Amino acid sequence: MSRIGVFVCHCGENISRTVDVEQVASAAGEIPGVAYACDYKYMCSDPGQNLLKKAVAEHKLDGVVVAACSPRMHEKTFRKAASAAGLNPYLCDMANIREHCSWVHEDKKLATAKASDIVKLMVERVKKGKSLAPITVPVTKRALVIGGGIAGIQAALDIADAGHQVVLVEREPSIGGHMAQLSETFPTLDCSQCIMTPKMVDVANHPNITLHTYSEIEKVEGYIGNFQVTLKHKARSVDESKCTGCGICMTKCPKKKIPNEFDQGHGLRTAIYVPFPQAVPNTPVIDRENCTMFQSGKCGVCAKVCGPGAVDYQQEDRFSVEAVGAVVVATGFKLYSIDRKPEGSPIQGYGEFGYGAIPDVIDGMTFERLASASGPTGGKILRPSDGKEPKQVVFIQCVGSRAREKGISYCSKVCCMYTAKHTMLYHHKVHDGQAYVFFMDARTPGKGYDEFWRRAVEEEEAVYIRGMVSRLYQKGEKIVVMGSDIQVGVQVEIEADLVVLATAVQAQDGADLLAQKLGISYDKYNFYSEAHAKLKPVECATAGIYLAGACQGPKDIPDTVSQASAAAAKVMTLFSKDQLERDPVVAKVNEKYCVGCLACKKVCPYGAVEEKEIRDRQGNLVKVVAYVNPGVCGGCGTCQATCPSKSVELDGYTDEQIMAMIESL
Amino acid sequence: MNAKANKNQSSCIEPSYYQAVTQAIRTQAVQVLKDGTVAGVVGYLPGRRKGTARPALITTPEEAEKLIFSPACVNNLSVYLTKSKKGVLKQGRIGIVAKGCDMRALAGLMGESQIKREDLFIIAVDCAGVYGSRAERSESVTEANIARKCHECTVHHPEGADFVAGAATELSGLTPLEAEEMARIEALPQAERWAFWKEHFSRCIRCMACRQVCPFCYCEQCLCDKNRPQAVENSPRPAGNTAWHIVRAMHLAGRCGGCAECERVCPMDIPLNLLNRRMAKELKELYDYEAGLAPAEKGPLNQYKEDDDQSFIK
Amino acid sequence: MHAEAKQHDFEPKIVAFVCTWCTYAGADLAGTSRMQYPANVRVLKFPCTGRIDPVFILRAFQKGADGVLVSGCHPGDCHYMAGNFHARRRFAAFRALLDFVGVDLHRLQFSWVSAAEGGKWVEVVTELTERVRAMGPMLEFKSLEHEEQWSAFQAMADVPGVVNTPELKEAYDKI
Amino acid sequence: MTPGKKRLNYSYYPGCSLHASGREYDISTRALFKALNVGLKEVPDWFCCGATPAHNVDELLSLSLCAKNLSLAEQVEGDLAVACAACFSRLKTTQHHLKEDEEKRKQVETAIAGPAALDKPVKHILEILAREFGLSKLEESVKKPLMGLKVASYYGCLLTRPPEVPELDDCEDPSIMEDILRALGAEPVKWSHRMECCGANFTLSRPGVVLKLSNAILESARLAGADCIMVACPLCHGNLDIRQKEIKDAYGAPDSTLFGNIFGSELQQGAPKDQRDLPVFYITQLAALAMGVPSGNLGFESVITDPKPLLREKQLL
Amino acid sequence: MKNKLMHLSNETMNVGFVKKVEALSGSSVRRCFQCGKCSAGCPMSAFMEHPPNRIVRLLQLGQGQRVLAGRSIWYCASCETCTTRCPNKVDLAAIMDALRKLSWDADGPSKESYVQLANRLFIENIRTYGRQYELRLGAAFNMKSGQFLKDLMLGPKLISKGKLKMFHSKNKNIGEIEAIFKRIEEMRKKGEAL
Repeated sequence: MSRIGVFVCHCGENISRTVDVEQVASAAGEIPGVAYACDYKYMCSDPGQNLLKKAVAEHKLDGVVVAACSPRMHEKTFRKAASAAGLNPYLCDMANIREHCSWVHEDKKLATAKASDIVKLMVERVKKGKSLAPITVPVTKRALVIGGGIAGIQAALDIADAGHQVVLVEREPSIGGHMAQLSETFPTLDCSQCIMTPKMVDVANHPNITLHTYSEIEKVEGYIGNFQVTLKHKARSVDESKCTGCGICMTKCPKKKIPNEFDQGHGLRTAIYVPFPQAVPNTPVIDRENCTMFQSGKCGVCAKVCGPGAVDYQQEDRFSVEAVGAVVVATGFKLYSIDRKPEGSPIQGYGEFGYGAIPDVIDGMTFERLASASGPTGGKILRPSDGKEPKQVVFIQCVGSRAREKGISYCSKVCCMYTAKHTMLYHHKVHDGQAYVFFMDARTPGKGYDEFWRRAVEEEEAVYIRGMVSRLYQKGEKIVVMGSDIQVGVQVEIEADLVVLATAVQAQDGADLLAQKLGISYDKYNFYSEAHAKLKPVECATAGIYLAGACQGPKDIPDTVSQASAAAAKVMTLFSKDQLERDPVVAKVNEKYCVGCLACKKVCPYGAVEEKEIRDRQGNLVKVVAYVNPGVCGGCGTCQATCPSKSVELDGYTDEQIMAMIESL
Repeated sequence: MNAKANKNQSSCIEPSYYQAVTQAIRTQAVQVLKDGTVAGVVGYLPGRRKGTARPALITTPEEAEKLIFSPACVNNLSVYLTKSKKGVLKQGRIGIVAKGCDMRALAGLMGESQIKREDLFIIAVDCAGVYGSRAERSESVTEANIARKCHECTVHHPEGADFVAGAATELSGLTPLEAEEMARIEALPQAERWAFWKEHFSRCIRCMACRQVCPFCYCEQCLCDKNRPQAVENSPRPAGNTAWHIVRAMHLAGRCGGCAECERVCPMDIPLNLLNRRMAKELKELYDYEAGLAPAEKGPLNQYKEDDDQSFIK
Repeated sequence: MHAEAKQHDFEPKIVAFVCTWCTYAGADLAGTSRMQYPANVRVLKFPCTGRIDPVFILRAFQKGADGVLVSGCHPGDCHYMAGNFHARRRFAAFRALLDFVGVDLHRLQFSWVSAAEGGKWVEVVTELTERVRAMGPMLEFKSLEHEEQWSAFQAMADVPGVVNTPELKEAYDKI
Repeated sequence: MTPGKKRLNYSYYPGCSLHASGREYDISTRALFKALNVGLKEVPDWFCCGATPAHNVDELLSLSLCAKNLSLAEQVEGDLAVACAACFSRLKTTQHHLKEDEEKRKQVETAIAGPAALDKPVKHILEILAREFGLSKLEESVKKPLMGLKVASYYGCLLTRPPEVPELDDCEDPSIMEDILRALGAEPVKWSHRMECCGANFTLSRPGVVLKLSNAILESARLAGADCIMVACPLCHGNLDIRQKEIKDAYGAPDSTLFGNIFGSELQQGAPKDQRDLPVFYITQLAALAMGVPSGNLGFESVITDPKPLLREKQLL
Repeated sequence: MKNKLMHLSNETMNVGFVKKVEALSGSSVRRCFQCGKCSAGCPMSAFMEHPPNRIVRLLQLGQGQRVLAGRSIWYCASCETCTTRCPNKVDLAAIMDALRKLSWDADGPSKESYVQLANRLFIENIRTYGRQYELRLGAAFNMKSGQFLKDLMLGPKLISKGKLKMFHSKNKNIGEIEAIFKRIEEMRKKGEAL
């Protein structure tokens, strides 16, 4: 027989005004298993809590029900008091007779009856309750950062500066990401490379950071505090330990006319190359598809000229396993392409803009490279088709973005600002040129952003035209832009020399595949989902995995850096303890009865359920059952409601407790 | 031989068809046993009485020569594959004779990790229908004696098997008895529906034959046998009976392949398949899901879409 | 309906299964806002609607509930991301089943009540209480509790196809 | 009036309207100032300020005319008191612009062949009454409080807009007229159209515009329960008073009014449309009346919408 | 004209005209971000084919000719509401003044002759008499606009009320007014003023 104590609070007059607390207490005393019941003016006060502690000791109580306010108010208070009296805190529950009773009913008789019922429900619940102990999980204080753009770099540096080891993985041959491609950055117009490259060098030199470029995530196992990540190191064909970065291989490579991806295909590179001069690491990689040696077996010039003998045509993909406790995902974005999309693609291209076939219709990133001093034109704005300086440049915003029927309904967030920046850069470089911008809204909610945009309009004399462009077509050397000015209410036609499209920001190719490896969720656009849009913006629903930058959704540099530092802070919080402690409201599997149908695994929002093999002493497989990783379980209990044989049970909300409550109705 | 044949030619299957199927099964079973593909074959042997059949696990080619397939082969053999039913799988790869409706159970069990496809050698039957309960076991199958479930069978031609015995039978023009019955119940006023089921459930003697024969009732401990807590009263009284059948229908929702074995074995003639079919219909309408057409990663109640119907929620 | 409701000669028993994050908090808000609603409802708190087993609803009816309310977070608001989505399908199916066996669905209400919707909680509870009050007590499951198996035997005596032999009848009658 | 304190003295620019269609404004202003023992000396040989038409098409002309008037006003001692809101606005605008724009100031000085008197303080009589004479003194001076008179005080456009020019009161929520009314014992009503445009000088070229805009103002005043309207501008007075009957003729049908349009048929079916005559007073007429100046000296005979019945009803005559 | 396709290029955008407007009004048109507040509060919006915001928009696109072709500028009441409430301190009332002056100087392609006529007569009155002579102004307007019966009933009433004087005396210093007009004309001739 249980020995439950019931404490009925008056809450001043908040409860006693409409509930006869004495009657509730005396009725509670009659419930089988209740060893002690009383009422008191203020249970949450010190004397009230002492009353509880004293009663636990005197009456040898094995469970406590405090009938007072909402547990959301004082559950912690009373569980602490119960704990101090030597009781397991999870055997202390609250009966909510204030918010759910005295405050919402006027009839004293009905309210008293209801309060007694609520107490009875909670007594039954506590009677069937179990002592629970907080769950501890060991933590490996080593972080993995996926993606070497500004987000990954910032997160890696922050975590490394805090004294923890960081493994930074980048799939391209160099870190730097999109930010390294930019010319100037809004709203201050400082040179992107000037602020980016020092950070890249910091990464390379940081004693706590292990950098793996030209590498990808192959497999992720484990859970918060204890991940095992398999990395695939793609064959670089150059031995990083031997290469000195002298670059002679590149100057001698006979294959020199390969479009350079870093310059959006507008500059040229060799087959053995670094993507850009400030690359980190400054170790070349051989593009095997374009290398004469790999294609025909006849060349080998780079190996011959390489002093240290670093070129290795035989190199193969290599795999390594890293043990980490936390993962920061910072895989960034790609830009929408207006090209014709394959049949069946949910996203359409822009036929009305020529599906990318008009050479002088370029995207914003290409304009960045044209404007960049290190770009293919040395920073001169020259149009791709004939290298002439364009005098009339039309910028078109929201290409792909906010176009539901093109498959993308969201706002890409950065285009308004970078287009304003482009008009400024253009005006600075081509004084007699005129920039026009077709736009729907100017979205500039950032510090100094609207002022920046207004500067483009008012001082740099960009002509902004509210309205969209219907069609682009080539007419001789010109591109005819058919648009409208909805403020005037007329059609507008401009014969442009160059058209720059602010194309949408999209999730990286393969973002969904990486998410599946990591076990994190993503939205229909393949952007990664945060655990809570407002309150957990950098956490994934999967514990121990954090998000930084545009992989979660379009973001500009300041927001990306903020989120990266926030993710790093979350990692450091996790690493601040040797053991991870969690609320023990988690599901447990009864392995004796589990038949391994794994319905629980299918419904678990946290990916906390794994398969577990039960073997006999000889090692023969007896059966496969479900196993709930307590470090990962969020405690929703969906598994238990789904399990046909109720072989999985949520601590704190067991079927026994709930049924006992229903029985007492 | 044709004396009792139904006028409707399409629903009268000649015994010779079953003989052909029987022969194909035997040949195939002998072969896979001989070449060691399987350790055994779960199939049908003739029953002691004429016109009956019994399930059997055979392990030798000699026994395989005795396998049959006839309208009396009503049993869903997939039930023998799960552990709780003293499954035979631990003996290695197993051959199994399966009608289309049985195949749906196999697919469901695969989706629920109870069996693996590679552990099975499926000898499917292009089934021409089996006898209904209490039907007169004439030599041919007619509308008069064919099982009710066969009236609306959509899976005569099994897919995804290792071998198919028989070919291209057509069952058409049969009255959809179960659909009509379901429509009739649905059209009843709510109080009469309750009365209908109350009468049926009250007769239940809790023999648990329905559970025993169901391929999906493979739990090692049934919820209804649990007593801490006791969610469903387990003595044969109307309250517990009603709870049991509702819980069972709920647990089978989205899983049941419609083999109707529960209804066949029920000694009290409770129309159990009616419940299962009703749930199947609902899930098809709501989520466009049909159980067991192929092994599915997730059942309709183990997944969701953000825009699922919620018109019933305030 | 209103005229009957005012008499209050029947106080229905309403059981509410709610999630702790949204609806329980919404009911708290109704309290802190001092809104008024019928005292008939008894609230059982769950972490999430995803935890709510149809068996609980069945059991509540068996144990004398005249009406049952299941309420959780709006889609997209679930603290556990997807618990309410799973619950939504589960209860859609369960409703259909109960309807088919002849339970009046007016006694079973589902709702999304967020932590900010104290008013909606009051509205939902009041509406269900008054509706059920007008319908009268739920007798179906309650009467089953008091019935023995064989009591239905006579009613089935004439139904063809049902096992019904004189021997059986005699045996039953002896009991 | 108060011994020991220096008597207030002003130079006075009446403007064209006050010598013609707005003569009762001039008459009452002079009568009021006399009653308050405040000196008022008219600037000799003043010219038209150019009003709206001049700045509409020729800003330089407009500025020059005003600058000329300001330099004429220099001859008379005392701050320049102006009663007409349009003249006041033009004179203040001229000072404001020329102080800010050196080049324009030079052009204007060339045009008038002399310096522009940019520092001659220009005061509207509202601010003279409320601030320089003072509200409390004004209240003390009242002999016949305007008890029970519900007045809609109408500011119009130019008394407050644009804020940096007249510097008279808050440009969106002024209170100077209401303050004066309270000092006089009247009851200012709250209403919505205090600062809407009456159509101003379109009265000549496009009277239809005036009818529409002024109608909205009158409707609003009636809806607020006003007995009358008080103005401080002869143009506004002209539009609201002289054209009041025309407006009624044009917008008399219930659903053709501003409020009829808003409330639709509800209003039609309700009480009959409020068609009360709203007498339009100049601020100085009401103030002088309160100071006990005989009504015969306030030019009421020149007003089109007869105010006498109202004044009699309120026992102010 | 109003809905005609607009070709935009350095050639079709008349930036010189816009600069003139900006110089005369002392207000930038580029500052405007087209929030529409001016048109929202304008008592005359309903009478205009280009509401105030669209006039600024057309100026931003260098389309002065489209503005002057319409009658909107002549419907501005100079109530200053737009200027007072503009979030960007665009002095729209001053821009309107500037546009009217430019239209006036070009002898108005605008069709709004009544307002122009009234203005012309008003200024003529000043030049002739030094002050307004309202009876003459009204009579002359009716004569010249051909609306002989306009306000027919109002005139005698106003005369009887003493609001319209039958006779008007000239200022003694009327010569000074003429001198001002002359000097301004001279400055403009020399290009010393706009």
